[in-house]
Parts: sequence; structure tokens; C-alpha cells
Amino acid sequence: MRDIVIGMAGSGGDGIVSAGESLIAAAASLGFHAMMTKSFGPQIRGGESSCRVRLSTRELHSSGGALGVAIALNWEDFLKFGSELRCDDATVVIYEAKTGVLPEHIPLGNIKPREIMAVPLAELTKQSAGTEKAKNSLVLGLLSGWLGLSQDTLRKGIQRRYGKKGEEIVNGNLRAFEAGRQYADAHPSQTPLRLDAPAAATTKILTDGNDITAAAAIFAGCQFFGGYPITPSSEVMQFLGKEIWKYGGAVLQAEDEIAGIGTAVGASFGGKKAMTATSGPGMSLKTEILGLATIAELPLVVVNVQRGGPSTGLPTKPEQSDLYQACFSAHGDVLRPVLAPTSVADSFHCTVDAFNIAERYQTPVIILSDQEIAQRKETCDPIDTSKLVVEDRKRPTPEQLEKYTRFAASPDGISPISHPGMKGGAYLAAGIEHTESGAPSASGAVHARMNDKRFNKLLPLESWSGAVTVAGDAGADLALIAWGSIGGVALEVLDLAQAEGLRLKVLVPRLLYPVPKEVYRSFLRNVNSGLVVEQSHQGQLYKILRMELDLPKGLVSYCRSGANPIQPSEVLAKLKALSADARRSLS
Amino acid sequence: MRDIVIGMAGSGGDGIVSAGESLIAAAASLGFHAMMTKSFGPQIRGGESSCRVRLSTRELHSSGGALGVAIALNWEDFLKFGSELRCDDATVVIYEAKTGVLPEHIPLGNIKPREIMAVPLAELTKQSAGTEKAKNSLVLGLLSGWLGLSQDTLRKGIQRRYGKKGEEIVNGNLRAFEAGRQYADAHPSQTPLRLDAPAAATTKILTDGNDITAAAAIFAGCQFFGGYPITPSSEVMQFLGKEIWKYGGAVLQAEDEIAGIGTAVGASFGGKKAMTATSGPGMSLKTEILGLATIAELPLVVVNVQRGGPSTGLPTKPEQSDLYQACFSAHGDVLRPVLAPTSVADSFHCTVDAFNIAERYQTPVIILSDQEIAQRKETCDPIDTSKLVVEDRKRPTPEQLEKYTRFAASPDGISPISHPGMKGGAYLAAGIEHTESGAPSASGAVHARMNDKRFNKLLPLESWSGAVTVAGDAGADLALIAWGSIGGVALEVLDLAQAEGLRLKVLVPRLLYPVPKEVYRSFLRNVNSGLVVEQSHQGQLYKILRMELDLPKGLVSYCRSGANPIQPSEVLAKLKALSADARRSLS
Amino acid sequence: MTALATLPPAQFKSELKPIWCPGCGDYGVVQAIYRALSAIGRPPHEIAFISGIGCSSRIPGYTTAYGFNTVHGRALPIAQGLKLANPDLLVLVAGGDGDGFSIGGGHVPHAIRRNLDLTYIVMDNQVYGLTKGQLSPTSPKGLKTVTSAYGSLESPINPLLQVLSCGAGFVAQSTPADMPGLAAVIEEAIRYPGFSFVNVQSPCVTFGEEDQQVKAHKGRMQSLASKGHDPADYLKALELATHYGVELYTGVFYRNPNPPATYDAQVRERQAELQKTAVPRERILEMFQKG
Amino acid sequence: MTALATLPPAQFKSELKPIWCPGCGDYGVVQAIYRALSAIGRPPHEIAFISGIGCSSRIPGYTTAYGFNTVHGRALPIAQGLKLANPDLLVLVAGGDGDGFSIGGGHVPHAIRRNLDLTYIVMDNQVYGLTKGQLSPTSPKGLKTVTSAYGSLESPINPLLQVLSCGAGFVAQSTPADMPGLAAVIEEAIRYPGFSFVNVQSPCVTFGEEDQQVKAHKGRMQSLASKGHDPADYLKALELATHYGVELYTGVFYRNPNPPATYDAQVRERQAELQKTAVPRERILEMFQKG
Ligand SMILES: Cc1ncc(C[n+]2csc(CCOP(=O)(O)OP(=O)(O)O)c2C)c(N)n1
Ligand SMILES: Cc1ncc(C[n+]2csc(CCOP(=O)(O)OP(=O)(O)O)c2C)c(N)n1
Ligand code: SF4
Ligand code: SF4
Ligand SMILES: [Mg+2]
Ligand SMILES: [Mg+2]
Repeated sequence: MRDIVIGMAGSGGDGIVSAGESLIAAAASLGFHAMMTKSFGPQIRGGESSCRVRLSTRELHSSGGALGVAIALNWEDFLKFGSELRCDDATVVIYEAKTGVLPEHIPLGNIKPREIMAVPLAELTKQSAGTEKAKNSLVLGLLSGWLGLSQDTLRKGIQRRYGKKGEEIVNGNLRAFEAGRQYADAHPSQTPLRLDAPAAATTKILTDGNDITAAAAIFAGCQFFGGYPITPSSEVMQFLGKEIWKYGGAVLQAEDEIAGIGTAVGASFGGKKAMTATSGPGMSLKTEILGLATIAELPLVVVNVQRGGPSTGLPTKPEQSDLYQACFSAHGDVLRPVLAPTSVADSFHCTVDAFNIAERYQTPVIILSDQEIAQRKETCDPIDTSKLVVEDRKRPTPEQLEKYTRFAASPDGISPISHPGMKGGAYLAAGIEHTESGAPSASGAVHARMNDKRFNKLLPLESWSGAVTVAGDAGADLALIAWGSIGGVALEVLDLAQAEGLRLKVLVPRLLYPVPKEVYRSFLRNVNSGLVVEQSHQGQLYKILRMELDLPKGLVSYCRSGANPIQPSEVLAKLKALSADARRSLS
Repeated sequence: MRDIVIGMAGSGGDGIVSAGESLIAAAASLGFHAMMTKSFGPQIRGGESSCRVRLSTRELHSSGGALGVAIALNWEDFLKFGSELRCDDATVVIYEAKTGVLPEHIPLGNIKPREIMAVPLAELTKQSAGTEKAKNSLVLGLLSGWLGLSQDTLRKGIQRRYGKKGEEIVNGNLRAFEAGRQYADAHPSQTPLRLDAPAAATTKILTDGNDITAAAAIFAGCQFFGGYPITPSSEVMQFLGKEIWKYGGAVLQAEDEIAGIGTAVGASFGGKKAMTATSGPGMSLKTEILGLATIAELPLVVVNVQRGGPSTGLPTKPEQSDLYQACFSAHGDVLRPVLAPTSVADSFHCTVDAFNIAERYQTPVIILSDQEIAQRKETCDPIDTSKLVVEDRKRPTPEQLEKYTRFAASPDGISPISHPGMKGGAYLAAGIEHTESGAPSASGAVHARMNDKRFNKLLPLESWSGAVTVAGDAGADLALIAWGSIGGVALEVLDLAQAEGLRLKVLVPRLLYPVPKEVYRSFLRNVNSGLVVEQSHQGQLYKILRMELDLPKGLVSYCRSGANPIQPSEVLAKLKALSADARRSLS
Repeated sequence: MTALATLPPAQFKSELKPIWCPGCGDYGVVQAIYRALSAIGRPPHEIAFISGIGCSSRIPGYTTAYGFNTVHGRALPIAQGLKLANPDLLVLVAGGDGDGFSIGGGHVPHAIRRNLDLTYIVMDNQVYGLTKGQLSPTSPKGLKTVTSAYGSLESPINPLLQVLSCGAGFVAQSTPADMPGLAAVIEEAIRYPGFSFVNVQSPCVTFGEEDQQVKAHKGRMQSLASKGHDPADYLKALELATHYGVELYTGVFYRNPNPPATYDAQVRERQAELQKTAVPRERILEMFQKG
Repeated sequence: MTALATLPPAQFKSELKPIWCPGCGDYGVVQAIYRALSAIGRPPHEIAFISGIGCSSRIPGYTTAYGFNTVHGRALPIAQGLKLANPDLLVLVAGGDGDGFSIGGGHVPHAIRRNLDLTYIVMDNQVYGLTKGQLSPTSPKGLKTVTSAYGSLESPINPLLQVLSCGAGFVAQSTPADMPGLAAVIEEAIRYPGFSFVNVQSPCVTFGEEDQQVKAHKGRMQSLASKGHDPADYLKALELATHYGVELYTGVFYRNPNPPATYDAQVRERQAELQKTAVPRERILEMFQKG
């Protein structure tokens, strides 16, 4: 096996997520590529919980499709996760024997799994550890056995995880692990489940999108974060609240999202790199001050970790339905760069890019992450940060400070920016329209000039080399476009397509807005048909592309509301149908 | 003369705006079509002020182009209004003689006006009225003489206007009026300025967009208004604050825009028709609760009187740059109807339509007015309200209340809505995604179903008969599309085009979003070229049309930032050039 | 308005099963509300229960009243619009310390000065429950949470003192550690004709501190009545309220002995007065006719 | 930080000509600020002056300091971010009664409890000037304005009492009718190490009421010093503040005799302490390396 997805579900107390975390940590240190997503019921405590862990010897782009191994600690909880824990006829199903359900009666509807094993999980745990609490370690033991994962590494992980709780607990868990391992040895699976050795056994970075975004902000020189907690973005603030002080920065938990972005704008006015992070409802509240940053030409990075909407919507589920808002929420004419990371590792790069763009162009920049990327754990190869450039805003020279004009016209539309404390640089910043010097003005001529300045300074961005990632067969007339976490799905579709000999090319934009028109045009030049795939009801990127480009008639939107995972296989099927149609219509 | 534009400017104390108001009131009662716009400097008191009054024997659609008569009480103030008081070689310029400027030196740059008269305005006023304060009445007298407007009517107006201030003041103003009148008689203009008699001398309605919007809300059965003052929308609240109580309704001046829309949503949840009104910055703040109204399926009317943006921008100037925001500001997938009135009279109809749509589809509806329409005074023919339908939301029947399901599926996607106080109708409304019964749900399947419901229920709107106004030559291959106050400019362009024998058709959408696709398609069927004209930097409607429609290649955007009036003549010139190009490329 | 003295508390309990953590203080609060509503006697459909977002804000769904679980921090404005448009309803508002005093804090002074006849219940657990343990505006200074790894640097707000200083006519505090007392102050708050506020020290068993749990409350709570406090004494109420966070006083801090006319009552009066001067709706445009 | 005792008030006056109405109270306020800043002695470029939107909020533009005329109601959050990122600056915040206590009211308690070293000056004219005469949160009950044709139905807020109840360390009031007093309390507020608040009764000559004009102030104002008030007495300050709207007290209501550490000072301390434990920026990803 080179690639497997394990899905598990149980009640809050079952430690199913903790088993997943131990598993992925071990996998990372063994050099596997791995990805883990979690999902919970609506309860804060004691509800159902689940996780999916995907392990592979090759680079991964998505959390995968149907489960290779399904582990149900009880069926009621397992079923609550619906398509998030989809089984098919290749799945090996393992479940708690004490549920009393007969293998031939497991409640998976029409699905006939490849193999079904009822294991007395609770009983084995009790026997070995003396308490059922160690069930997660027993499950680890089972998986270690069946997948052939290093016992030592997993054992070390257990020691680390429970070390603080005392020897007794550590030993209980180790005994449960051993019991699981022995059970697996005694009951080998019919299905081959053993994982191949990873290509290079180098230790990977293991983290999630939110934490790495926060780390990237520090790397990029962020000195201030102001924000308000909201799922699924709170971890950005929480990480910075631990780390940023070490770098002379500060975090302020504001009274609301308006104050959150307000403090960040204040810090930026003060000459410091600043950030805020939130999710949809918070973005809606930040709209007004975002516009202030645009007209006052202040650098600012705003992270929106998308969840399901509208309104409070589905706070813990992924969706890509805030793109319109990111591009168009402002009153007045505003052009505001929007970036979307495509993976956990790319969240690092995207954040550094966002700070660079914000500083270079003196503009707010939105990072449109999503719950999937933000909260999934993922292995990444170490990043060579010495290759990365960190930019700072253009500050006035001493000569310019002699007669300083804050919004002075310049060929690239970028005016050197002073900040309080800088002698000679005092000016009036404002949300009101202003002349070059910053004086308020209601003149139509001044307004037109300033709108030109604010729009034109961003033109170079459209030819930014980081704007898109392109993969696949450059000569293909069949195209696939997707962004954010679904960008990863698209790359997996490409793998599948190549395996089937289907000629396909893929474009994953990282700069969603302004639309890098020339890049798309050259990508689409010989395209007849294809899909723009999105996790949203409306297919917002597709519509935005139509605004700016004449798309090939055969390039259509494929989209679906959030919390309904989009599977590589279904996209492939749709692509095949399209390409067949296109061929028919040509012949 | 059938049509004349008079522009005047002076200092705050000069009463220039009051002269304009007397003039238009008289014109309205005489049966003229008339329009008046005002413009002020940034000062609250004592700054420069100006007004433009257009009088005509025919229906008017815009406040007109270059001035027929320009009146400068001093040149400094006059010039501050730039293109808002544009003169050309047909203008008759009248100015205060005591400025000392020689007629050959008036500061209008290259412009050579048709006629120039230096009039000792202050002196004549002082002589006649005993005080310079009556200058505005003197100006009225001059205009009455030169335009041939009924003395009686203007005198009656002066009596009404100053009646409360006592006889002395009334008489002083009447004497000043008489002095002006005599001066005009003694100094006839070389240029013919006398107005023809109006076609039908029926008294007109005279009001502005904000007041008539508020009146329409009362007519439509609005029972609650919650809002926060902001220029240029405050008058909606102010009018309702005087009137709505009489109809059992209430107005609440909230602590901010969020609370404003919040109270309105609360009233709507309570079963009452509710409204809020604001301008761009306030819209930005209302974004979150707008989304709540969408997901909770609560009827609500939200007026945005657009001004120049971004941010505080140009608070007193017109612009059409909030269209993106109106359509796309929400986080999550949201479809929210957006209507735009095209005139003061249409503000009445649009508001009634907005309430009907809100109630019929249980959705928030945005009325996207603009400063020009909202604050300009305009004559309208009386509206026969007995022909208008006022709709109410679908309420549950007694049978439905026996087992009430708030969001029950139905063929048209509309579920009967109960409200507190209704026995059997209790349910949980929420911003969180929910099942048909209102129970919170994070299920992807439920979410997809509910998104479908919320989008599909609005489909019939696209074929709503009020969606657009079409005029001109149906067979023309040259098209003009414009909305809001610029819609009126487009209709004037049509007049000019027809006068020149240019075949043109015009579409003025009132329903901006969702885009009534079929209507546009049939309008555009034989169109080769044309313009979408907008008062914004980006040309937002043009882009939105591209999202939804395959536009003819020759249909292009023509747009310009706010506070820079778009003139019928320039649009016509552009159209001619386009149509010539199109013909060339065809031949 | 119907008043039935015979509705049992269970009549107010909905079919939705609470998803609060086992032991959460909010279970006690909803029970107390059932009891208070039973004593009041208005049928559920004449009651509207508005909340924001938070664990505590789930509470309307657990009652048989009309509920509106709105957005974070905006329960008060929404409730005011509802009440003004439907003054006959009994309107309850509830939410957390964060919902009410952080994001929603700007609405509090204005709800109070308008003095609509509403009852506002805050479940003050000194933490953000729903979002998993961040600082709340009532968290004590120095508290370590996921957003304050090294201890918070800001002082908590004092909800009691703030609400008093804004002029609320009825201000009380209680805890589920004293169920009869809690039900009683909620009932009294509902009966007060005007804006009434009840701060409930409602323990968060999952993220809250030890000294904030029911057991600790039982040891610490002191009833204001037992201290001989006269709820008509405003300045004394201010002084007692300054001890928020140190002492756990329960009962009524302040009850205005001469409740002024409510906003809703004034509105009705104005409507009645002006109704006579209305031109018929259909002829409203006539006022713009210039003669 | 530079301190020059020799900067004349005119040094703080910018070239922008005020567009306030002739006679507006805000002219007096900006003059008092020039004087106070002159006494403080910090050069203009080390001062940042943040405001919201309103007539009063135009004030930063009339000084030679760095100014930020932000959006309506958000001056305090923006000022806090600025100060935290640049604790060496002298940060002034100013705006109207509407800006500060209506739309911006939610930020006040939090700015106060964080206790950054800021000075907040509210020009309280009991009306909305810029938008032409609507009700403000401090308008007296019953006032007829363009938004209250038949008189307002709500009671005004009490900014002094609210700010005191939130725990502000320095709370004062003055009026341009007493220019030396006004300049003095602004200077004292700036010198107070922590959040300080000055409520200025600043007449609106265009939309304000008669009893709110300079002339009326001259007759009504009573200095707290002359009444023997001890600004260290918090409970007495609360009591005196309850007379807001009735009596026009000028001077210092409250000055915390033991100013606690400011938020900015605590932040600096924390930064200094933790700086040692930082891994170099370039190696920050190592913390995610699993071994
Ligand atoms: C606009 C917005 N911001 C943030 C959130 C996230 N959020 C939901 S509840 C909550 C705070 C919960 O704390 P509290 O109000 O004290 O209620 P509790 O859960 O403690 O009862 C937050 C920050 C949100 N849903 N909406
Ligand atoms: C978000 C937003 N809402 C409303 C406004 C309109 N507005 C500008 S200033 C103001 C109130 C002015 O009153 P105040 O703050 O008391 O200042 P003053 O003019 O009286 O000095 C309002 C409502 C705005 N600019 N932005
Ligand atoms: S997290 Fe705390 S407040 Fe929320 S339900 Fe659990 S115990 Fe109650
Ligand atoms: S309107 Fe009032 S507050 Fe504004 S400048 Fe004029 S006097 Fe001052
Ligand atoms: Mg809480
Ligand atoms: Mg004011």
C-alpha cells in the first residue's frame, strides 16, 4: 500500500482524535506524507467525534475519498458523520464487537465493504490497561499491526503524550497498545494493508493551516495582531498570543471584530506590520474598516478562515462561499488583493506573500483560507526560509521628509509612507477622499485621480509569478480550475486522470483577485472544455472569471454547498463526460 | 424655450438655495416639469452653496447639462462647484456687479458665454428691501422677468415662505422681488429666455427621493423603521419620524447601523413590515445582520442612498459604486434582490416593489438609491395608488398551525411564516443552518437543501415585469444601458439621438440583481454595439452582466468616478463613435 | 394578553435536547426560567426569547416560546425592535458575558436608556464557552487561557456597576447554586415594568475556574437581603456593585421604586395621539402636492 | 522621547483652516489642546491624534501632530493598536458625543479596562452636528430635533458615570467657557499615566440648545475644586457624576491616587522577558518538526 485513509468515530470520551494525532505524529517522524482532519458533533463536550488520517508514501493534496479502514467505536456516532466518513466496497471495517451488531448487519446501507471485523475493543482495553480509557492506544496497536507501522515510534509517542499524567497511565496505555498489536498479529486482515516504506525517511514538519499562518506572520515581520475569537480561525490568534511577544510584538484580544481590525489598522498607521484573522461573520463586521485601510493606503493582512454560511451557518464545516465577499464587500470602488492557500505548507507561503503584497502596495490583503486547510494537520517538507524575500513598505527618504506629501503621485502609484514618530512626516490620514497632501476634498477631479492611483498601483500584481500553480499536460484541451482546499482535490484528479491516460491540465490560482487575466488567457488558449470546481452553492470563482475573461464555452462550473466533500473520483467522471461531449460536438 | 437650466452659487448667507426652492415650487404649481439639485461646501454653516434648477414643458429625466442661465453672487464660490455648474457658449451669465469683475474678464477660462450681465444685486436689494438678506427674492424677481414666470405665483410663494417671520420681512422680500422684476423688464436679455406654457397646467407633486421613499414605505404598510443618521439618507428616517406614528408604526434612532438593522429584523420577526436606511459606511456595518435576515428568511427592506466611496469618501456627492456590495457583500452563498429607482417618482414605485418582493419571498431587499435622486427635488405627476398592489407575507393557516413547520418544503420554496403571539406557530429562528423545523443542523445534506430553497424561491423574480424599463427603437443595433440616476441621463440621450435620427434603444434596469437574464437576452438579441454607462470607477453593472450573460462584443463599459456629472452629450458622442466603428468593422 | 396561573414549568420545556456539557450552569438557568415563566402564567406563544451566540445563547431553543438565536452580540437590538413592534409580547433576552459585554456591549447602555419592558439575563461564566475557552470581559486579571498564555493583562469589566450606571431600573444577581433565589429574581425581573437585568453566575464546568463552580458559589454567596440592603437605595447599590468579582452577592441590587414610563408605553401613547391626524395611506402623496 | 519646554502653542496649529461654524465650541477645544501640548513639551511628530467622524472629529487636522481622522465611532480601537505598536508616542483621541457614546460606545469600557496610556477627549454638544441636528445619546429627554419631531422618548446616557463605572483612572469635565480650566484638565489628563477621559461641554451654535451655549455655561459652571471635592474619592466621584445633565461641574472628578501599571507598560515587560526565549525568525518552523 502506498496510500491509505483511516477514519474513526466514537464518543467524546473515546479518545478517537487523540489516536489520530498519535498516528499522524508517528507517521510524520517516520517520513510519511500524512494528513488528518477532525470533525465533531455540536456539543462542546461529550458529543460524537471523528477523525480521518491519510498516510502515503507520496505527496498528498487532499484528505482523500472513501475510507480504506473504518473504525467505529459505536455505530450511532459513526453514522452521524455521513459522507465525511464514506465507506465503499474497498473499505476494511473494524467495529466494537460489544455493539452486538453482526457483521452482516452493519448499518452501511447498500455498501458491501471488502472486509469486516468485529473487535472487542473495550474488553481488550479493560483487560490490558485496567480501564477503558486507554481505548485509543489499543486502536493504535491494532493499526500498528495491520499497517505495519513502527512500534517503537508509536510507543515513544504514547510516552510523550501521557508522560505528564504519570507512570501508571503511561504503562496502562502501553499495555493497551501491546494488546492491540497482539490482536492484530493474531487476526491478520485479509486485505493487504501494510504500508510501503516512505520514499525518504526524513522527518517532516507537522502542523495545521492556522498555526503555520501565525508562524508565517512572525517570519514576515508581523508585530501586531488584533482579533476576536471565532471558529475556525481562533488558533491564529492563540498561536500568536504565545509567540509574538518573543519578537517584540503584541496581541490584543479585542472586544469585537471591528475593534480587532481597528487596532491592526492603528498599528499599521504606526508603521508596524499588522494582521487580523476571523471567519465569515467577523469579515462582515470588518467590512467598513477594510475600506478605511484601502483609502488611507495602509498595509494590512486579514485572514478569513471560511466556514459554511450564510450568517452563523455551519461554524465547523468547510465551504468556499466567502469569495464574493472578499472581492466585493466594500462600499465604493475598491480593489483589494485576495489570496488563497492551497495546502498547509502553502498557507505559510501565502501569508508571507500577503504581507509582501500588503507592504509593497500599501493595501489590505485578504487571505482566504478555509476550515479544511486551517484545521487539518498535514506533513510538509521543511521550508528553506533563506530563499524567501520579506519586503517592507517604501518609507520616505530624508529628502522627501523635507517637504513630505503623503499621497504624492509617482509612476508606480506608490507613495512613500511615514509614521508617527518620524520627524517631518506628519500628515493627516483619513477615510475621507483627499488630495495628495492628505487634505480632505470632495472634488470629482481629485476623486478620479485618487481612484486611478489606488487601482493602477495594483496592476503589476496581475503578472505576479506566484499568482497561479499550473500542472498537467500543457497541450491538453481539457482543463480543471479549483482553488483553496479544492485545489488539492484538483491535483489529485490530475493524478487519477494521468493514470487513466486522460490529457488534462490544472490551474490552481493563489491570487484570486485581481484576476491575473493574462495568465488565465494563456492557460485557456487551447482549452475546449473543463470545469471550475468549487465548494459553494454558487460557484463564485467561475462567475468572477466570467467578469474578466471570455471563457471557452465548454468550461463550466461544478460546485456544491459546503460540508459535502467533493471527491476526486466524481470530478474525474464529470471531466470525462465533458471531454466526450466536446469531442462529439466537434465531430 | 421649452427647457432651461438655471445654476446659482453664493455664500451660505446668500439664500441661493432658498431662491431655487421658491422657483421650483412655483414652477410645480404652474404645471412645469422641474428638477432641482443642491450642492454645498464642506462647512456646516457659512460655506459656499449652490443649486441647479431645471424647468421644462416636457417630462425630465435628469438635472441637465450645461447651464442656460448662470447666476454668480461671487465668483470664488461659483467656481468651487466646477463641473457641477458647467457653462458653455449658450449660457447667459448673470453676476454681482460689485465683484468689480469686467464682463470680458469673468473667470470662465476658454468659455465664451452667449451673454453676460453684471447686475448690482446687493445694491438693488439694499435699496428695495432695506437689507441685503432679501437677495434671493431679488434673484427670483429677475428670473420671473426674464423667464416670464407668473409673478403672482412667486409672490404667493414668498408670502408662504416668510409668513412666519412677520410682515416686515415678507414685505421687504416682496419689494426686493419687485425690484428684480423691474430690473429685468428694464434690461431684457438678448437671448430668448421666456419659457413656453406647460403642456397641462396641472399641479405636480414636488418632493425628493428620500421623502417619497419614506412615504412609499408608509403606503406599503411599513410599521417599523430602525436606523442611524447618515448623509445622504437621514431624511428617510426623519420623514418617518414625523409620520409613521400616525399609522401605528414606530421609528427608533438606534445607537449605530448594526442596531438599526437589528431592530428592523426584530420587528420583522414580530410579523411587521420593517425597514432601515443608510449610506455606504452604514451598509458595510449592516452586512452581518443582512445575512441573518437571509438565512432566517425574514422580509426586510434596506435602503442604501449611495454617496462617493470608499470609506467616508465623498459624503455629499453622488456615485454608483455600491452595487458590488449590494449584490455580494454577504459571507456565505446569498442571493438578495437589489432594486434601483431611476427617478424621484420611481423611488415611490421601487419602495413599494421592494416591500412586496421582501414580503412575497421572505427576504431582505436592497433599494440602491443615490445621492442625486435621493436629495434632488423633482416634480412628478400624481400617482394613482389605487392601481398598486400591496402584498403581505404568506402566513400559516389554522390547519398549518396545528403542526407547524417553519421552513417546510413547498413547490415555490416559500413557507408560511408565523410570528410571536400566534398560537401554535412557535419556532426557533436562527442564524445557524437549520432543518425544515428550525432545529440547528451542520449536515451537508440539509445545508444543500436549504441553499436550494433560498435560491430557488427567487427564480420567478427574474421574469418580473417591473425588472426593466425599455425605450427607443426596438430594432436598433445600438444599445444603451444605465441604472439609477444615470438611467435618466440615458433617457435624455435617447431624446438627443432620436432628434439626430440615430437609431438607439435603451434599457434601464430597476431590478439589478438577480440579473433578469431573459429580459436582457431578448433586448440584446440584435445588438452589435453600445454602452453600459455608470457613475463609478469600475463600471460594476457591466461586470455583473458579464457574469450572467454573453454580451455582444461591441457592448462596452463607459464609467467615471462620482461627483463628475455624466453629460447626455458626451454619451451620445461616444455612442456615435461606437456605432460608426461597428459599421466599419462590419463592412 | 392571556394570563393563566396554571401552566406548569414543564409546559415551557421544548423537545430539543440541550447539548450543554454535563454539569453546565446553564441547565440551572433554563430550569429557573421554566419556573419563573410558570409563575408569571403567560402562555408560551406570547413569549419571545431572543439570544445571541454562545453556549448560553442556545437557551431559547430549549423553551417552548418563540425563539430567535440571532448573531453574536446583537440580541438586545433585535429584541427591542420586536418589542416595539409588538408591545404585548413578553420578551426575554439572554446570552453570555462575551455576547453581552464584549461584542454586544455597545448596545447595553442604549437598551437601558430606552427602557423598553424587557428582561435581560446574562449567563456570566467569565469565559468564552462555545469557542473553547478564550478570555471573556469578566475574566479576572491574570487569567491564563488559550488567548492569554501568560495571563491576561486587562482588568475585567463590572457588569453590575455598568448596568447600574446606565440607569437600569432593576438589577439583580444570582447563581444556579441557589435555585429558588435564581427563579425568584428572574420572576421579579420579568414583573418589573421596564428594562431589567439579571447577572447569573453560571458555571462553565469545562473551561471555568474552580472558584466559579457551583460548589464554590455555595460557599461564597451572600444574599443582599440578609445584608439588609434596601433595593431602593441607588447609591448603596452602586457601592455594593463595586465588589463584583470579589464578593458574590445574590438578590436585587436595585429596583427603581418609581418606575418611569417605558419606551413602549410612550410609543403607544404617541401612536394613539397622532393616529387621528393621519391622512389615509392611499393619499399619503398628497402632502407633496404644491398648490 | 524628546521633551522641549519651549514649544509655543502656535507650533501645534496646522495650516488647514477650520471649517467649523463661527462660534463653535470646538474652536476653544483645539486652542486648549495647543496650550496643553505646549505645556507638555513633546514635539508634534511624537504625537498622534486619532478621531472618528463628526464636526469635532475634524480636530486632528487642525494640529501639526500626526492625525488620523478614521471612521465614525472607531477612534479608540485604532488608537489602542497604534499605542501598543508604538508605546513611545503621545496618543490623543477625540470625537463627539455620538461618535464616542453612540456608535463607538462599545469600545469605551474595553479601552478603559485595558488602561493604555491614552487621553480621550469628547466634545459633548448633546447633538449630532455634522449630520445636521439629530438626537445624540446625551440629548436631554423630550428634545425635539429632526429625528425627534415630537420629542425624544429616551433618557440620555451619563458619560461621566459610565466612564467612572468602567474604572477609568482619570475623569474630568470642562467647557470652553473656562479656557484656562479646560487647558489645565487636558494637560493633567495627558500627564496621567493611564487611560484618561475629559468630557468637554462644547457648544454647538448651530443645532445646540440655548442652555448649552458658552454664555449659559458661564452662568452654570461650578468647579469641583471650589466644592472641596477630593479627586481620590471614588464613591464621591460616582455620586457627583450622577448629577450630569443637571449640574455643570468642571474639573477632576476622579484621579486614581495609585495608578496601576498601564497595558503598554505590561506589554513591554512581557516582551522583554520573553524575547530571550525566541528562536530566530528564520527558524520558526522548527517548532513544528516532529522528532
Ligand atoms: C461575529 C461573531 N464573532 C465571533 C463569533 C464566535 N463566537 C461565538 S460565541 C462566542 C463567545 C462565547 O462566549 P459567551 O458569550 O461568554 O458565551 P458562553 O459560550 O460562554 O456561554 C464567540 C466569540 C461569532 N459567532 N460571531
Ligand atoms: C458608519 C457611519 N455612520 C454614520 C455616519 C454619519 N455621521 C457622521 S458624524 C455623525 C454624528 C456626529 O455627531 P457627534 O459624534 O456628536 O459629533 P459632532 O458633529 O456633534 O461634533 C454621524 C451620524 C458615518 N459617517 N459613518
Ligand atoms: S463549554 Fe462551558 S458554558 Fe459551554 S456548555 Fe460546556 S460547561 Fe456550559
Ligand atoms: S454644526 Fe455645531 S458642532 Fe458642527 S461646526 Fe457647527 S457649531 Fe460646531
Ligand atoms: Mg461566557
Ligand atoms: Mg455631537
